[in-house]
Amino acid sequence: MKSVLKGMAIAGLSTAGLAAMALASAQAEPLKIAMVETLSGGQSSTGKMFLAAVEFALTKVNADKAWPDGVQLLQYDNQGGASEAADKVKAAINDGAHIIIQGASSAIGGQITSDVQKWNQRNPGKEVMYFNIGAEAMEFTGPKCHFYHFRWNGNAEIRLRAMLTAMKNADVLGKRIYIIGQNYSWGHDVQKLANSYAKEFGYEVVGDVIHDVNKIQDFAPYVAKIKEANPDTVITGNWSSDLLLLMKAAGDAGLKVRFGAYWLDQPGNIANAGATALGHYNVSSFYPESNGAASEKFAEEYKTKMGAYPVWVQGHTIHGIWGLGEALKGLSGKAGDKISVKALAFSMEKAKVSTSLGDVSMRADDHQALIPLAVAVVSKDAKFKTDGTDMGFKPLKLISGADAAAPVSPECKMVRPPA
Amino acid sequence: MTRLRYLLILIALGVFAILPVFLSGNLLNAIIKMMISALFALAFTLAMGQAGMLSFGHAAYYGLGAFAAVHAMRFVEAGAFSFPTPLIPLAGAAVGFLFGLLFGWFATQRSGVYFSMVTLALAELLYTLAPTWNSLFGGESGISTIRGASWGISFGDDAHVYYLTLFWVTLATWCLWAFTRTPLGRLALALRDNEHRVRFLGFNTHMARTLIFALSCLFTGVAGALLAIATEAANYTAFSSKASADVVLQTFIGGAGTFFGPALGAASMTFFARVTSDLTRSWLLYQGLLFVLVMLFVPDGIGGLIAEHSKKVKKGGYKALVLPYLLCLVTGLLLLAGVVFLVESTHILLSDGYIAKTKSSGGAAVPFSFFGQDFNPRSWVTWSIPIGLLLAGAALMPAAMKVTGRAWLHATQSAPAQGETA
Amino acid sequence: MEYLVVSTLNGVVHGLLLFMVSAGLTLIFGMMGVLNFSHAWFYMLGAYIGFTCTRTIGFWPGIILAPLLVGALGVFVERYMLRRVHKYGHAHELLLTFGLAFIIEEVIKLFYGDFPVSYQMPSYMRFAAFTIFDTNYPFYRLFIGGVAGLIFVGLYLLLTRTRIGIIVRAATFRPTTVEALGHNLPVIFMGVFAAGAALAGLAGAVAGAFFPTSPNMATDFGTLVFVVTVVGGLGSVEGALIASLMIGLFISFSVGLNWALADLFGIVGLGPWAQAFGGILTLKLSTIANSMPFLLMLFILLVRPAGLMGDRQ
Amino acid sequence: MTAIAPAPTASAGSGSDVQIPSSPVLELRDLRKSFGETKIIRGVNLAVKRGERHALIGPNGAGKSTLFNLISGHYVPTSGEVVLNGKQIGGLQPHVINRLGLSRSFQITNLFPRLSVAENLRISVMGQHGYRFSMFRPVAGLTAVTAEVDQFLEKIRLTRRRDDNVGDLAYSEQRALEIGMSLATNPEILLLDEPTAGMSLEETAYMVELIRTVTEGKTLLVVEHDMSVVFGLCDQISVLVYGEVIATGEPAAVRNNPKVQEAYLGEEVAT
Repeated sequence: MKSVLKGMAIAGLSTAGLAAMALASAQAEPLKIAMVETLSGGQSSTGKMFLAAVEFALTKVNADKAWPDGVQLLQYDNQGGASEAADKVKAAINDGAHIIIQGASSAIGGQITSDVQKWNQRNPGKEVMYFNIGAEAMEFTGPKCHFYHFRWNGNAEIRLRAMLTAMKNADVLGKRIYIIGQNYSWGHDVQKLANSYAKEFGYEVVGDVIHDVNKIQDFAPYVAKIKEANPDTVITGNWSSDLLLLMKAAGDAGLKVRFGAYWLDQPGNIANAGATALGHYNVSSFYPESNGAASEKFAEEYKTKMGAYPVWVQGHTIHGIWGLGEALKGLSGKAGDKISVKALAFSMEKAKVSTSLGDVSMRADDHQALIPLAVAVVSKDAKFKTDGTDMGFKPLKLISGADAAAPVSPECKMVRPPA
Repeated sequence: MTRLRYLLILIALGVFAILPVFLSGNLLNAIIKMMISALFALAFTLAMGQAGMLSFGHAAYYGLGAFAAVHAMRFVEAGAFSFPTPLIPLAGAAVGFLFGLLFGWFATQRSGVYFSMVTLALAELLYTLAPTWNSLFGGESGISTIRGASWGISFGDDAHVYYLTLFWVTLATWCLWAFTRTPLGRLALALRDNEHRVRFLGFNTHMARTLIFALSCLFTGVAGALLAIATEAANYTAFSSKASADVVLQTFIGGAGTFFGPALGAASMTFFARVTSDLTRSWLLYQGLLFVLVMLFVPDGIGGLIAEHSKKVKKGGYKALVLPYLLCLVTGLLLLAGVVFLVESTHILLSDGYIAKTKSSGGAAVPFSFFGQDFNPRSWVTWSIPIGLLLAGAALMPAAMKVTGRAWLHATQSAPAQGETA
Repeated sequence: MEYLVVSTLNGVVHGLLLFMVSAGLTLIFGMMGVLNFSHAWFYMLGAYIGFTCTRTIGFWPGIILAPLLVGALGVFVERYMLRRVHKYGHAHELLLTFGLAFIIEEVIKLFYGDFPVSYQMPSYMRFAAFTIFDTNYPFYRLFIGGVAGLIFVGLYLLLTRTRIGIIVRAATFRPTTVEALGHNLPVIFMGVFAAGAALAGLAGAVAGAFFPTSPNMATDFGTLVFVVTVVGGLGSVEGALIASLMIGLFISFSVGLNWALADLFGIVGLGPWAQAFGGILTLKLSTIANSMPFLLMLFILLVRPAGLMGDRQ
Repeated sequence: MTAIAPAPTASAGSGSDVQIPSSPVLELRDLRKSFGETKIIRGVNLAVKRGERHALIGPNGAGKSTLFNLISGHYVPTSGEVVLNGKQIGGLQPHVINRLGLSRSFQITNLFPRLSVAENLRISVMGQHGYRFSMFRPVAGLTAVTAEVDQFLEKIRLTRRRDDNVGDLAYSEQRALEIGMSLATNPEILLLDEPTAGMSLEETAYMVELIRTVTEGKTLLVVEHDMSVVFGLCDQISVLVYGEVIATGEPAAVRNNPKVQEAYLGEEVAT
């Protein structure tokens, strides 16, 4: 009979729920974070990874009493669509959210960042913040940057620099580079950057291809093309099935080439690729082995709580939320204080958190976080096995946030409100 | 009867006009979206329900309308020319109509499944091209703009958007309704029934179908423009096959055979998606179940059901129906409760977090919490709840159907049933 | 030369995989007029059944069980669902299967999670069949092609050489006559639907071990199989084969071609203008290789509406 | 080519029609049609004069329906000419042919099943009044159209069933509506394809009588199996056998034609 109640709850949710919340907030005002993420449909896997990391990280923020009245997480499903996301952002703001968190898609991120900007223009004094944990397109800290957007993840540029640096240091980069990417801004960013770094890192781009996003079942034709160009290393920003299929097709064709990838540590990839994955390189914000005992301890801590090691996008997401915790502490609020998102944003610009991989800090100029990045190679020697296989990510190099940083984009013309 | 209908429409409009005073911002937004999707469904029905053209690619015109509006708004924003915000939907209408003519001219050369496939292919091509054509569609993050103030209204407030949307949806709905009364509107019905014969009565059917399709696209464009105004952005995802499929499904849930049915279907499905998507991660499963059940048991949709009742139930006949319908409701709720319990508890039990908990507790049974209640997954008591609910529902079902069938006969007995005249 | 040979081989095998999935659909489509939207989801279900079997009872039992179980689901769907809505027309059938697709996908996600599962072929099948111009050609690709070939030959013989096949084909064109001749039409329909579903299940179990088995694998195929069916001609197994191979080769070759519309303009001296215009004009063929099937379908529908091998308007 | 202009409301006795009364309205000149290798129509010559009531008879498979489809624009002739009022119309689109003054009914009832009787007729009448793609005025306001619809309803004796769904009509009523709709486009020549097929004796008699009255003064070309209908309705008969016209003439002459008797051997020619 419970579900009857649930059905009724659905009907009365928006009104009754709101009233209840309003009542509660009269006494104490918790900081409300609204996660407007893709939680259903085709791309929901990513959204749920982000959600788990945010939930985990917030327990620490709350345990630390970073904000005396606590931090509360609200969840909204944007259904993978930009207009639905716009809708849920409005809903979140109406429900009293101070911060919108999202990461799984740059398309949705684009919608959210401009929605937040417009809301703030129209509602001075009631600002909200876009806390970006995964939209990596360059434009967020470039032409689209604004004071209330903070990116706590990497981007095409800093990830690529980290990867190339590590691979060159280990002398596994080679001289001939092939670039393959997806036909949208992210793929274009990677393509452009990899081409522009040729001189700096001493390689020659021997081929360059862009393809449809997540529509291709058979990558063998692309592999045939790569093979023709005879590269040492293939740089790819591909993710999801585009990466997996590409790698499998290459392995099956016996293509002797190293991959330098961004998203190889997405769950399921290693297991599915099998032995084909061995010897490929990947850049990520976290591997359990990257910083010896410190990172291992953190990984185990996460696993006991969440059931799996933190992988893929989860490292920087957790660090970012902790960064938020630091920013909140910087406000040194007392119980019952009202939250000023503007003050929080100023505090956020100075936020710095030490993590098991080193320091993570926010850069005030373009609101791009400086995060340590780890490059690893898929190997059977790895201590932490992944996906239930006998393989894992054996660290190659850990690059500190400062070293990984790329210069501020001249296109970012941020207008700061008076403090 | 007609006077009553006008009265009802007036009352409804009055209610809509004062709604913003009473509603929370969330509900207001929800209603804006519901109105837009209702208009989309009505426009789609012009091609589908009336002229029999099942378009699988109507999102193309929806998206184009949205982009047209966004570009118009950007021009205004940049000061290129001035155009009042409330008239922006005209841009969507124009672009929708033009592309409707162009694409429709190709698509209407074929009928049936082939027509559907041509529309699908055209929309898919647009969907693939859009994210790579930055100047026009703004890449995958789309184009964003801001509503300018005009006529002394800032259009910054949701209520302003609400009234703007209400005005256009009402106007467009009236146009669509009036269209059904015009010669071309009547011809549309004839085309749906028997295109072949229309040709032999001296009508250029290709031309007629193109025109009707383009008109449907015109109003679809208005809906798209309204969406763009509400979200102040347009994104290529508006072209996706999901958007095309949604409108088909909503139309059929609402009942493609009636005028207002599709609007009801679209509005209720939009609301359903909005609410359930934040309640459960498996909402698409429930939505799928809903589609299947509606197709199986209410093939004429919500609108068809209402029409059936208003047409056939005799005066005072509703009294006989109340109890049987209550019984059906209880049966349905029992089954629903059982299914929800099973799905949601499975979801919890198979989640990483729960598995981690069992591991850390050394393999002992860990109770899971659900609707504020703790359940032991290894106890038969837990599982007897959903099974009991499902069994009870299943047991009630034949009885409910029988009783309802009898009551329906009783309620409609003296009313002349259709198809009885020999 | 190397590129030519390898691309042809790749295109053919990809085409054969497409054929495996669409063969069942074209049968169902052509005969019952049912646009079975959930067909690609049957394919996915086959892959997950194959995966489950590999984990428990082995790869080969999975190859056998997958078509059987998916076929059984097909029987259920036809008998208790499609048959009920048949009288309301094809749109209702389509939407019903649409809902079904949602249900299958969500149930799979519920039990197997959102990420790809590790469905692997047995290790003894993981070797290079031959090496051509230093490129290893995986045996499993040949295996997929072989199974597709067997399906085609089997279907072709079944439809043209056996009594059942003749009845089924007759029922495609003159259902009422076939019924009048004393054949049980509903049972024939059910059989065809089940067989179509079983073929999709088999395709899933075979291909899933090579291409990743993930909750998204159906969406990727969803509309493509319709394209194959329409291009080939509704109900024509030969047509489906030709269309699949065409699309496979088409994609395989267009990947390697960096042509753009701007090049065409270049011929008449408008090259620089076209480059500057950008957008659709500078889009490379290799970039939109996977939209090619839709262009092909548009073209076919406009010049030869019944499809390549279709004989009905 | 499809201007939205009022079509000339040509009535049978007006204008230039009267001046050349004996010229053929419809003439087929060496008309041929093959489907692949199969020759269905093999050089048909036929003239239907103004005011004539012409029957086309012939055994099954003679090609009568194909001939109708060629004339009305459903099929494109392989060779030869179809001439309507001196204009070659072979291969034109059906709607163009219709507007040039040729209308046809169908053997299988071919109506708009989900519309009412009056609305079925209105579709035909609307076009005649030039309201083809008109979308800025409601049909209820088109009084001339409504009046004409009512007139036709009266003629085909379906006034009583004006607002009933066509799907609910009796078979003979549907057939009457079928003919009414073809007639309502106001053609100069009306092609009737087996107007009494599938009817009982009683219904047939009713139908023959109805057709006779409603087509008063019209030129008719009728395909019919039932000889009683042919003799009751028509003054000229052409016999089509294996895609060729083997005889044309008045009923009595045709009945006695030895070629016809041979073709119909074993079949009952007259009653």
